Amino acid sequence: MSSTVAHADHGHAHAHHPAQQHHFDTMAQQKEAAVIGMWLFLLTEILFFGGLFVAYMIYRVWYFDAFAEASRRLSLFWGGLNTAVLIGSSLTMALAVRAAQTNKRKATVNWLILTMILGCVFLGVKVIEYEDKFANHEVPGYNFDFSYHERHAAAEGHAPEASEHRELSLTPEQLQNTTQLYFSLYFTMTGLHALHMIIGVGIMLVITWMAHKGKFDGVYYTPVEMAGLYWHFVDIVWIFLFPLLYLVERHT
Amino acid sequence: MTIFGIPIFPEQASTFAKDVDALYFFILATCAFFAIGVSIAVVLLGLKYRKTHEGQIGARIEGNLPLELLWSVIPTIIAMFMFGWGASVYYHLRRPPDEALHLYAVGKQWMWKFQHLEGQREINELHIPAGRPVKITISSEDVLHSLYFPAFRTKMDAIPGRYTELWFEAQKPGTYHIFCTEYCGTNHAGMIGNVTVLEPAAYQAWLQGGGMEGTLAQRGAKLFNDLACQTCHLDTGQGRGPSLKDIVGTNVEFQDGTSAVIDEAYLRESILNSQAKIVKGYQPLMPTFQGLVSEENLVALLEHVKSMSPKATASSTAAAAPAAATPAPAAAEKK
Amino acid sequence: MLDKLKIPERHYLNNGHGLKSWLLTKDHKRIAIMYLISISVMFLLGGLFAMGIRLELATPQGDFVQADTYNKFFTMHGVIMVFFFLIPSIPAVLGNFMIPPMIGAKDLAFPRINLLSLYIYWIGGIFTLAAMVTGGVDTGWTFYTPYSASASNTHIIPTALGIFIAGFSSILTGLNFIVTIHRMRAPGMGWFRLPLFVWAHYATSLVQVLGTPVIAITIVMLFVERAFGFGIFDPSRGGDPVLFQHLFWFYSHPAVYIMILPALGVMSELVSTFSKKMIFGYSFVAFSSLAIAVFGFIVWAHHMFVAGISTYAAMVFSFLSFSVAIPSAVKVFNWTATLYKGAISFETPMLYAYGFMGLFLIGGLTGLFLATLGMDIHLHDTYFVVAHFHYIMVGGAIMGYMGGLHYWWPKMTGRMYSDFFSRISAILVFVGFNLTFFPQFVVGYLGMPRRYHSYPDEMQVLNVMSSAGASVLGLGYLLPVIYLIYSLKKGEVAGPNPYGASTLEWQTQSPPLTENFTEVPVVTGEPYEYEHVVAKESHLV
Amino acid sequence: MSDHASHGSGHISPISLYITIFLALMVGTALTVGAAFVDLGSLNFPVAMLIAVTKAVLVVWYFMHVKWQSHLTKLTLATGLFFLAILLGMMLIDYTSKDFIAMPRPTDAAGQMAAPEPASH
Repeated sequence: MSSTVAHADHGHAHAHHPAQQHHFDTMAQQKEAAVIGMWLFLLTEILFFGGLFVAYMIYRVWYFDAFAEASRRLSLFWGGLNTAVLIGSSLTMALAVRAAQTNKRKATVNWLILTMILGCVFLGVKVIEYEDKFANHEVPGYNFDFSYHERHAAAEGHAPEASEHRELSLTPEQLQNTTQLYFSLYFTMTGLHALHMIIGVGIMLVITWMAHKGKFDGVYYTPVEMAGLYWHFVDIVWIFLFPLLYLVERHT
Repeated sequence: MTIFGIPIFPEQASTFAKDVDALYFFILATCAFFAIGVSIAVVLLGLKYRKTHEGQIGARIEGNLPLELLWSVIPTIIAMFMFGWGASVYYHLRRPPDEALHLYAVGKQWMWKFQHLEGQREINELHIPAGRPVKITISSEDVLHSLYFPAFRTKMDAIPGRYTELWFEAQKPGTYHIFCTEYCGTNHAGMIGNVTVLEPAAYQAWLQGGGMEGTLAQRGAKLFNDLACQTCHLDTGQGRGPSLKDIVGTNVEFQDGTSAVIDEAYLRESILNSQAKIVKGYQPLMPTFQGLVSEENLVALLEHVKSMSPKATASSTAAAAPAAATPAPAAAEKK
Repeated sequence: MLDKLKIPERHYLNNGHGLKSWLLTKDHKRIAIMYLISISVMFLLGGLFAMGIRLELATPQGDFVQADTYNKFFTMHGVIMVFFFLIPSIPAVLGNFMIPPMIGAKDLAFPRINLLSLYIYWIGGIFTLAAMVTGGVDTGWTFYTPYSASASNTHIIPTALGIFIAGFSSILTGLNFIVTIHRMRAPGMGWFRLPLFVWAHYATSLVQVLGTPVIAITIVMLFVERAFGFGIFDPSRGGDPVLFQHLFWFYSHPAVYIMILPALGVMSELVSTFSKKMIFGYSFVAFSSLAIAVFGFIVWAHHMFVAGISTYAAMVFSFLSFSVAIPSAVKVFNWTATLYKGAISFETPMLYAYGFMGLFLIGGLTGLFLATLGMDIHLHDTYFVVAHFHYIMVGGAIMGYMGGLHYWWPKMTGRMYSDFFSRISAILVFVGFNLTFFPQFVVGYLGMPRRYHSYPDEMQVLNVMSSAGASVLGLGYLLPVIYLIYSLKKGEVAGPNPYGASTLEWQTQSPPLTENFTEVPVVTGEPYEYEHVVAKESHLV
Repeated sequence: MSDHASHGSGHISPISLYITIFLALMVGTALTVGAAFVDLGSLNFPVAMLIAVTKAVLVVWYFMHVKWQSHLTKLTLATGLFFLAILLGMMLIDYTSKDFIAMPRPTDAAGQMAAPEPASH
């Protein structure tokens, strides 16, 4: 590394963008750094959820019948609706980033607000679903009783659904235990996903405020883009969670 | 094997021991060759090429591809050889022969319970015949444990909810360590025992009931050892449990502030339901022996404990005899 | 020439005074100094627990402390040393300080995230220390289920949360390094002109970014199981306790490389600088770091050979485990070859480098015993394993850390430490270390299980040797605290390049300016060329 | 400065592209649900995953602009997927080759060591 220091100071040669930090030479360098940094962060997120998927994968293979049985307790309507809502929010987020790229302040703010609203709708639906689980004694470690639903239906005088007469290879005790395993994973996975959504909405609140204040322009809109990447990632996690949790085996 | 009185090598008491030790010496020799070789090279180079004057710099050598390949390929070959040898020993270790004598071991905080198919039950003690393969199926009642016989060079984890197994063929009669090697809580270090390798004839004799019964108290003393009571209840009072010397008839204070006079009923409760009354200053570590100690054995144990308090019991020998007989109805009440 | 040396008027240490100028700084060098202080405190704490362990094991009976206290000692020792000392040690202190000047950058790519990582580390530390103060935790640093999930009644949740939080600090540091190395290099600083220390940190950062999230999610699953009664690993509900071990070691085996890879990087710098010679086989040394990082992810189940994994899986993982040996061997051979025809001088950092070579050799080679299937069955969870990983983590990582700290101390502070005492300390550490841990190989082969509060009488002699060695080792570690602090005020002024090193960080003043260089450097030469450095050399021992 | 916007992550896609992707994702969702109600035997799970992966690729490629990003970004993403594959795949080595014996839970925790029949492999 000899004969190295030479007079070549690019950094101060031309005018700086106000958002440029002193240790970067150009805005392009700064932005590239941010994009790579964000992707590396998403990399950790992939492996974070990856650990959960491993646990899910193994137990699903071990206890497929229980998983199929428990998965039927989830509402396809709410799950499907939420998938649509989240995909919609991904679209609005992509449009928000596009508006920021083209330096349309008002549109950026509006798309961001719409994304947040859709995010909140998703969380609201999740609350409804969780409430249903509490009411049906399907919360592991709290009031878990897998047969409650069936007994409750019988007590109310409803004819039990056809699906509940399926022949199962599991004893009631095994079913109780292994469906509890399913619901433990269900709550952990959807709970962590919802936590990511809440954090995402929080980040977007800040970004929206910044956009409203006119902090971004066609050159500097990195925060909007980063929030977009994060939001799309959360969407992708749900794209996998939906079939894994709601659609284990619906055809019998 | 010892050097200057320091043990450096465990006994070779099973057929595996020789296989594993041969592998050990091979790896040791390989490693010593490289460790000593590189160390000597580094020291000699350091001495030979010591900087002699200010401003001196080293020769410009960027590298040498054939050399790099050489010292990548040679370790690879050695490593693959090591893997192959190790894998073959392992394969042998994991394949119990069909004719193996079958035993069960259950790990429980903090003891090993062994059961022979013939019906014998042992705690922290294991008797096996020499010269015959023994297969042990292992399970756990609570957390992870690991059954380890250093003299046989084998171990296996005990996993709750699952059976695992190990096998060995002991060769040398004698008594060797049993350890738990998977950390299992407070008294992990107390989860130890002895495996006694007997000549086949002696093993048969042991199976038949193993010699003289002795008096009740003597039998109790043996049980006291077999149940590993003595590992905690040291006479010195420094064990994990209180000393049992000269306690009968004395007043004892409990952790919740109450107190009681030590009599047979109290001793019985302390054995069967050990968490009920904890002596002040001690941890509730003692496992319950409900279901582990038969009524006969319980009486024998009580007799043994009382024999440790000669003064208190000498004056009331007459009273003790009927008292010892009372547990039977008491047990019926509990159920 | 020596008498002309002065501490420069402006440098990063006097650019702003007061607590606020430190706590709100974005300067990677100040953050590194704060990390240095934090991890030193943690090292001291972890060392105290180690002292408790060695005192207890001086006698076979469990007579110094109660069994549960002893269990808390080794657990807290492990947790603090692994998660709060070793993992941040070289990256967060030396890497943080040196990577930007080494590649000719003004700072890391994300200075605010760098500061954030320090705060996260502190918060994690507070959680874990709070758990310790309120009663501690007794599961061992491995937190194996179901003991940790249900049986133990100690403070597992705050401890695990502390580790979870500190994990994010590690992730952010790694992320920052990767982006910095990719995007912040000075003009002319190509990938093959990077100092090997930087290469090693690149590999380390990959492990941090890819491995740490897996331990994070494992802790989350342990948390929901313990806190809410969810059943994920609980065997009584059909869960698999061995799955926890799989997930745990998926991170915790590569975590060993988070500790050792930076130390290997330090070694490359030391060996080259103190033999005034270009490193032998630069690209092999550079790529072996990456190889170790990648191979590190496919060998984890060798921690589980007796944990009930299938025979087939054990063979696959044993086979793969040997793959790590090759790049490690390549590194050692290349350092040895670097010495050939060098101009070798034995300043303190080089003494540490020599010590490292010896200890890393033993640590690495004993790893072969444990990777070999038939052998590991006997050695698993005995003191042999304890000795092996201490040779790697203490003999390797901490020797590397100490060597690096001594090497860059004049750069960080502008002053030299006592030559005499630092040599004494390096020798004490080496001797004390071997005395402490070598007997543990023997006692391990005898069959002494790890985490034992008491042990059979015949093993006492070896344990007493170990305890005696530990006191020498402790002294060796305490000495630097004294002479390094002393050097801050009274040390001889070092000048920009006291060792005549060739890498870029030595071409700026000591201590450096906040922006590291007065002008953006343009790199024109290969790394480790000493031909032009000689003239600037100003301090020779 | 505006020349930066024309390359790298600064690519501006037409709104119609985003709408198309959105519609494709919705169709994908409908397909997943539909496929779950058809008995495809052992193919149900692969089909569901195939659709999910396709949807994820669309989001990554267009919504997240990876299509227009530098090689480094693509490499970063590939690295993540590679290590995720290691995590899932290597874990399966053990779980697919496991020869352990399922054990009924003993109900009497009192220490009754009911000796079960030796397991047949």
